[in-house]
Amino acid sequence: MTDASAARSKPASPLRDIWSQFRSHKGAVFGLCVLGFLIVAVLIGPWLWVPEKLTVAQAIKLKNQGPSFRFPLGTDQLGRDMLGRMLLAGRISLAVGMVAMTIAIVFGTLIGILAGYFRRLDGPLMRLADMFLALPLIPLLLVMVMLFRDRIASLIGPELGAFTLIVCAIGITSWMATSRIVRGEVLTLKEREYVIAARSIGVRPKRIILRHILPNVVSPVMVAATLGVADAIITESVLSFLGLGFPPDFPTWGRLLYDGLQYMQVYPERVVWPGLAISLTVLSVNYIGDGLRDALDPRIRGR
Amino acid sequence: MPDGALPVLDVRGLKTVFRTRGGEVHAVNSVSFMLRPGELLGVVGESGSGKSVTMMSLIGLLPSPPAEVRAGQVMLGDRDLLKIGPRALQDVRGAKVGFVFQDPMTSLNPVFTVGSQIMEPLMRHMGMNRAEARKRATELLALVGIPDAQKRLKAYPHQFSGGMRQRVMIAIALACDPDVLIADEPTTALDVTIQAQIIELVKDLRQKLGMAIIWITHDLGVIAGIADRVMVMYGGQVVEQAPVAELFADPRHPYTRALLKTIPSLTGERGARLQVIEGQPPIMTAEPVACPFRARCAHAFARCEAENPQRRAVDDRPVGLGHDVACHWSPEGV
Amino acid sequence: MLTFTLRRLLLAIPILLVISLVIFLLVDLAPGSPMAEIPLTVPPDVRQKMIEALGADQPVFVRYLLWLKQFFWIEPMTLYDGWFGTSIVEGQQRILSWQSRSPVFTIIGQRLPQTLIVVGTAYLVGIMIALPIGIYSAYRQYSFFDQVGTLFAMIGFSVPTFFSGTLLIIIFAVWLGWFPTKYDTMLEVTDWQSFLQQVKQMALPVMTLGLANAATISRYMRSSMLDNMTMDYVRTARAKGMDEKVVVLRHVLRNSLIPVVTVIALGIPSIFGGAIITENLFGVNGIGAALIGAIHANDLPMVQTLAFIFAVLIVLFNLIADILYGLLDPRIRYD
Amino acid sequence: MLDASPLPLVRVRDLKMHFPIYAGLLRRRAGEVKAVDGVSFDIMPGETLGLVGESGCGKSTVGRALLRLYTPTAGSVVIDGEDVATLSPEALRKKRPTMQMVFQDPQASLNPRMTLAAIISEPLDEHTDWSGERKLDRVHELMDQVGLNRAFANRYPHEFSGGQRQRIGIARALALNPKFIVCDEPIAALDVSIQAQVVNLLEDLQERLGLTYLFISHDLSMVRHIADRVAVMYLGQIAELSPRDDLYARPLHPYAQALLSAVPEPDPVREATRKRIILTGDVPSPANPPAGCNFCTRCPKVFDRCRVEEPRLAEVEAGRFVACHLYGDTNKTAG
Amino acid sequence: ERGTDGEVKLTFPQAVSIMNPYLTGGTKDIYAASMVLEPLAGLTPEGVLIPKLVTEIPTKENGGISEDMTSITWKLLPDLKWSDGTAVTADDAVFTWQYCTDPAGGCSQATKYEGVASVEAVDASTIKVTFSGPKANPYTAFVSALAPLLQKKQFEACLGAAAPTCTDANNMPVGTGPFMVTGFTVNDTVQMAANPNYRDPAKPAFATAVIKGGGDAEGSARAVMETGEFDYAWNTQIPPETQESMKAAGKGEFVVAFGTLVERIEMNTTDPDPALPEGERATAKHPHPILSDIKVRTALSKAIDRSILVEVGYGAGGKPTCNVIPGPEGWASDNEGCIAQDMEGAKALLDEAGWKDSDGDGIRDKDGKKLHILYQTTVNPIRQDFQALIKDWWTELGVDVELKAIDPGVFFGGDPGSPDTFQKFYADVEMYANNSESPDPESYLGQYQCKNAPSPETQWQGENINRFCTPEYDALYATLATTTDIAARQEIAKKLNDMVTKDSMIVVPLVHRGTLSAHSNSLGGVQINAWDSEMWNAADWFRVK
Ligand SMILES: Nc1ncnc2c1ncn2[C@@H]1O[C@H](COP(=O)(O)OP(=O)(O)OP(=O)(O)O)[C@@H](O)[C@H]1O
Ligand SMILES: Nc1ncnc2c1ncn2[C@@H]1O[C@H](COP(=O)(O)OP(=O)(O)OP(=O)(O)O)[C@@H](O)[C@H]1O
Ligand SMILES: [Mg+2]
Ligand SMILES: [Mg+2]
Repeated sequence: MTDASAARSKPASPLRDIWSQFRSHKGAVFGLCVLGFLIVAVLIGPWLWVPEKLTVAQAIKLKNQGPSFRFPLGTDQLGRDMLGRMLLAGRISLAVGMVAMTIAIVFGTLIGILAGYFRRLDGPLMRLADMFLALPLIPLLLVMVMLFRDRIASLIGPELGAFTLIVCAIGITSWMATSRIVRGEVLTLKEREYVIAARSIGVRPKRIILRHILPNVVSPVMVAATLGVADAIITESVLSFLGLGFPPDFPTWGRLLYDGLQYMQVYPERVVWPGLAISLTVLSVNYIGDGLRDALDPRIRGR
Repeated sequence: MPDGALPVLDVRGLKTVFRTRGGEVHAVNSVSFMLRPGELLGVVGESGSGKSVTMMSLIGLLPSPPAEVRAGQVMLGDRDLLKIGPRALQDVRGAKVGFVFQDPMTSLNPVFTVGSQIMEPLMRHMGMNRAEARKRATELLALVGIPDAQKRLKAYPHQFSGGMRQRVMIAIALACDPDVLIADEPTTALDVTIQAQIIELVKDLRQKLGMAIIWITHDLGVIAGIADRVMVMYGGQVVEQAPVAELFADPRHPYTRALLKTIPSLTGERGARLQVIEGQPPIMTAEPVACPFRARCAHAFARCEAENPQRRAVDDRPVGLGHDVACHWSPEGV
Repeated sequence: MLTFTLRRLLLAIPILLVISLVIFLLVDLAPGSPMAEIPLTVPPDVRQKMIEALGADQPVFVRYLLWLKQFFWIEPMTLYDGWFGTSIVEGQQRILSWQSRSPVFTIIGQRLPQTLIVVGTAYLVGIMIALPIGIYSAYRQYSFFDQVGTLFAMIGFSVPTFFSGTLLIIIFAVWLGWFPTKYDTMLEVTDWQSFLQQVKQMALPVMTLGLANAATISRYMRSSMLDNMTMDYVRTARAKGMDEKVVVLRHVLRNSLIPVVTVIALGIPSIFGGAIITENLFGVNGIGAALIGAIHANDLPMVQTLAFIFAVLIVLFNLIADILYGLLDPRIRYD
Repeated sequence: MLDASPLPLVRVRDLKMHFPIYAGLLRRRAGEVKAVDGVSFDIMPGETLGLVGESGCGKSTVGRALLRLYTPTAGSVVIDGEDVATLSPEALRKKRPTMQMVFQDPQASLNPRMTLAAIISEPLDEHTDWSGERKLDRVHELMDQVGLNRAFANRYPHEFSGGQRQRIGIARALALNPKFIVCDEPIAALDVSIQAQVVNLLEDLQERLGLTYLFISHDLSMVRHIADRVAVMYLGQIAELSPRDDLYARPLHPYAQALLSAVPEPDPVREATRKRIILTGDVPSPANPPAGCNFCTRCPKVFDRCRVEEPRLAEVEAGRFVACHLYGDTNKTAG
Repeated sequence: ERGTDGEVKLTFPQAVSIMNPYLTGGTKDIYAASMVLEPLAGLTPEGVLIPKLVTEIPTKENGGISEDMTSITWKLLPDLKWSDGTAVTADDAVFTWQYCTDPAGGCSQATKYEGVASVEAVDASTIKVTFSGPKANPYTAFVSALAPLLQKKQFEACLGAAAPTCTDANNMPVGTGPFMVTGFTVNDTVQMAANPNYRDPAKPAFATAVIKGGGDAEGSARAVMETGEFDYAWNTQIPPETQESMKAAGKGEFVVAFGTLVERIEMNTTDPDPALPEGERATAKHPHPILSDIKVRTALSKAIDRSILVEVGYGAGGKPTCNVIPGPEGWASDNEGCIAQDMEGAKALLDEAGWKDSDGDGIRDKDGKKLHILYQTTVNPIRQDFQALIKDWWTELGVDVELKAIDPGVFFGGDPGSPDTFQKFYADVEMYANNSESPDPESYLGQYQCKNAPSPETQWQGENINRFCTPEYDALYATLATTTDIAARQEIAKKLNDMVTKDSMIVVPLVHRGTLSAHSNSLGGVQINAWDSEMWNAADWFRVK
């Protein structure tokens, strides 16, 4: 039973532990599969599924078709293949959702931690958050786009420029909730004895934050992240709708959804596909978040 | 203590396991003991020896999953608590069996007043209305020695010191005049002057109310002061059980013997070094087939590897009532 | 507690002033002009005249100072005059909407009731749906119910209201014909009949918003419950022999509600802010619809005023959330 | 004794740690919790000073202020020639390996998300540039030293019983071979067989490495075993500071007398006959200590002078310092 | 019989902000106001003047217009009353003119009174409008829903700078129309009741009327066509497919009014290259490197199949056109050359112009410069469909097309600080719709004069978006302004139309758009009108029993 002279055990890689717990979370695996499928689909899909090249006249004759072998998801009001458009749209939407969410989360967590950990920064940073919360979003985005679109576009091209701008715009207007939650957690964590213990060892604030505080704010951040993806994808569609988003010939799920609304009654599948894609993304991110949260918490992992 | 009185609590062959990622943890293995009316049973044993798990298993307080009570019988009067189902168990908890936990800081609900937390079981089990319950709660607070009880009912737990909170816990446990009071290290988190107050209180209450008490502790000093009988646990098993004086005078199990030697005394000779029990507590990942203490035991021999010793009586009193020990070795020779 | 509140209120004043300036500059910097909706047939010189008549050609700071004066002096005094029949600020220009030339506060006054009724009801309905779902999901974590609840919440997040609203219209108004699609703001509730009608016309917007609200709040509720479920005092409550119902619905819930209530309080400004898309979709003439209309029409005084009021509410409800926390959690006392 | 011996390793003079209470509109200081109010003592190299006293009397605060986990309000803490109380952050960090702490609450002082190995090697990560291999060796060595099975290296704190957790904390404190360790009730949650191991271990280490301890505990029998001198604290001040044997044989201060009589003896016969001094009431609030002697509210031997005049810690017998009016005015004072 | 048909309910996708057409440019406001306020004369769906508050339309023949075309005299109907019961007099007209021409008032209909030297009340019922010179089209002041009569009594205190502060008057003006305002909620609802003093005692048939605003075109259409909550929905621009499905519900019908609204592509004759310094970018200083060549412009036009655009975007609500002035009859040129798509011809033209795909990447180039076109328009689902289709065609031609869509508030906002306004035209081509507000297109055609080109000097104001500038056009336009004979005017207008379209391809008209509205089957008497308010004959509306 007891074997004091046990051969020295290598520290098990925490990643492997986390992974094995993650794997045992059915929802998380489901989420990972779905999200993985979506990502793979939009990444390599456009190469695998090359829609027929049709002239406008031909395409128009095929408009608003239901799903068929030729057009697995049907066609839109201009006779464009929906599958092809969904795949292209997914690339942008997924990228926007993930990147903008990441920006918001990173930003929010950073500010939350700084505010919670360093007393002096607390007041100013939280007032900043208040201010951002109170700012009217749409004029803010309009101003940002007006000021920076051309400049960024001339640097890195219109599409990438639009992407950068949108992602940043969404990111920096949605970090506040995260930062508040994180700050609250940090304030209590900071007084925990293990944090004091770390201080007594002389651990630098940076490492205290990274090792002791950050892992413990993961779970609220995960919730925020889940919401963030959905929010970002939808905000992107609103931006496109206001003409602030991508060039109009770049489909995104949000835009397809919005466009499809007009046809919802006649051709419901037009909204079903993008709606489904967005929901699936959000759902899978949520489940992954759940799984990750459990996997990162050794107390739960033990079960 | 009338030896022949029927036990209020009779536990037989209790087995509890935890299902964990690393396999099952057999935290409690075939634990049997009985508790007679008015008796104070002290339970000592190493940290992790299964004291808390045993007691919580009795009245279904372990979260399931991961815990699972595998086998056994817990007779409270003539009912088997493991069989009566969750509803009936609720009627037992708090009413027939009171529980006091170790950490008074976190064991009280921070958002309810002390009074309402004491009144809750009164209204639940005794069918009292608010006014009656409040009256009784005031009495209880006074009983556990909190002055100005009437006013203190309205206070919140954070406004009480640790000792006072533990008194509140005791008041809650005593509220419905339980037959059995289980105190799981009730004074460990407190310091000595307060511990002394609490111990005096419990002694006092026991005299007044006459219930049976199970008192879990690390502190053999505390046991010596209050217990009638002592049960020593090791590795999820009961290794020795005896009336308190006999145990201190004539410990039979090597673990008990070692334990008694490790304690520094306040008044006696001050040795240069404390006696220690070498080695490590066992990892209980499988059903034990050998003696759990064998690795640390000075007297271990071949049989200890092969067979998990059964409890046997040291004298002619039956196992569980007199002095018994679970060991293949005996001081008189095998 | 009182001094704490006062202190926070005092501190809020400079912050709000900064916010108002930032909002003003932002709104002003934003491209677009109040003339965008004027038909192209109107020639430039006429447009120029119209802009001058609006005062929109003044420098930003002049307009900002004027707005400050109007907001903090003329408008409150107008209210005062209205109540006491005095005429302190009679004849002084109030904040006028560029779009409709009506005083902004009159418009807000007209619209606030609709927003409060519809969005507020939706918020309540959302909370009422969310709490039980959140509680039960946490109590039976990973159960079928929990999974369905999660699914429901996720759909609530991921479906934009322009989509769910339209879907509800098609199902309930077009196919089933149960509810109207346009909110009649002129309806006065006088009897049972008109009350029913009011309920009917609120049904769709309330459902649309309620779904979205319920989704968020139920998540918070669930995670807060989960946090508290493993606390020691829960074990104590069980040891006292309390029913599972009492343990969960009294002990755990009361503790779990503390953060949730503050989250709910933080969401209240959005009730006043209205639900932009939903209000627009169903023709509820609330604040949200006013804001989006004003933004589209570049009605700066309206946008500025609404945005600022919104900022005030956010700051205020942050304070309220803090105070609530203190009231609900006996461990916290503001000195 | 204080001035006769070589230079002390730790020299505390008039240490005060007041936690401010803020109140009012502008968050003015409204008062203070006098957690530690003028404490002076020396600890010789290789010596163990026991610090005992009731809960909340400021023992932990003394310990933490010594290590500059709190910045003291007043006083000096000279450790190994440097005044820790005023050191710059970077110098302090460099200094940390010399002085370590073992914490009171084994559950709370371990990060639930770190494995045992990670926890123990954290000081090594911070202060050494050893290879992973070497650190692991050291971790295993430390685990052996404190009696933890090497197989546990990759477990998490929650997987251990209370006692095992505390050994992790001790191992962590030992990792950098400190000179001075503040043990803040390190054995409170350990079971006796382990207590003995740990105490022996601490003693061994002291012998081998010449460690110096401040040993905070309420287990007076263990303090008797391990400490050379013992300070009895009450309400932020030292009531009695005596060599061990003198104190246990004949406590002078009434509080020390009550404390010693409260300790249970592991002997049923003696326990049954022993007379205890049971104090009544609780410790007064350190934010509002009584006038005169701190102990006057609970003292069985209180007389009038105690209520008006604060007694000073004075040497009443050789090496024995007591703060009590019972022992009259003495010429020499500590510190 | 007046007031026997209960309530008529209208819904507008944009809500009514104000009921005073002189303080707003919004069509929604003007249409709503037209149910209350009336001009002296209106226009029929055919674009013919009809008397409203006057006994007859003044002409040279009946002596209402002076021989030299410098004055026009209107005679009010006898016994005409405002809805508050007071008499309508010539003073009201004089006041209305003063009101709109006050320089501090910011009157949005000031052009209606342009060239008016004075308005006099000859007697209580005779109004004489004198022009500063001969006026070829004297029917602007007090004509159509844009220039109705205001009551002097009500607006007397609202002249000039005070105009916007008269909230009550602006929201609830007293008028002569079939209805009067009883309740007004800004940007939401207008409640009206039949005017008890309306001149025809039998009208209106409805006792009350409500205009509910807000939502979108689709929602408005649905409320009439599918749920039947409303009787009339204005401006229900929705895709043809949805139109069909809504029609199938059988509750109402769509009606279209064809005015002169033309969806067009404007070609930039100046160089919008961002590399050019601000102040020179998109000005006449730098001619457009690609589009200056008429062959390219023609090729781009030829590549477009306008019937597909109509089918996709408008259905019954649009017709392919090659003219900027597509109506009314008589004013429209018969130019139809662009209707048939001619891809081969377009390719040939580009070849001819020297644009060849020399490197085989599918994009034509010339002198090392790619044929790249930035094509902007506003955010609008139909426009985005058009962009997609046209991009396809142009790509087939070998043109590299970059699309951009801009918020209409910014695009049409005219903010000189924004790079995205249609006047700045920082793109190669842009698409939007424009129309002439009156059947006589004189002022509309005036846009294309050289002097109207937006430039930094004019703060980028001006309607000549393309910076089109030829002396011939300006000269011909000058003759139009002095020609009074209708037939001659029509000839000139057609010529001017051709000059900017088929002759120069500066403007590439795509679709002649109608405004699509919907009314329920139970609402009778609706006659859709493109030249005046759609509610021009609300007095005649009735409930179909
Ligand atoms: N939730 C759990 N999951 C897995 N193992 C557990 C759990 N709870 C307890 N155990 C294991 O059960 C065994 C008995 O634990 P128990 O808490 O009863 O010990 P104890 O005797 O009360 O110790 P202490 O004196 O430290 O309180 C220990 O080995 C412990 O590791
Ligand atoms: N950070 C703090 N802020 C305010 N007051 C504090 C703080 N830390 C401790 N105190 C107060 O200082 C006093 C002394 O606390 P301390 O923790 O030192 O007591 P202790 O003797 O260690 O008690 P225990 O035996 O319970 O650990 C207490 O009254 C406590 O409330
Ligand atoms: Mg235990
Ligand atoms: Mg302490």
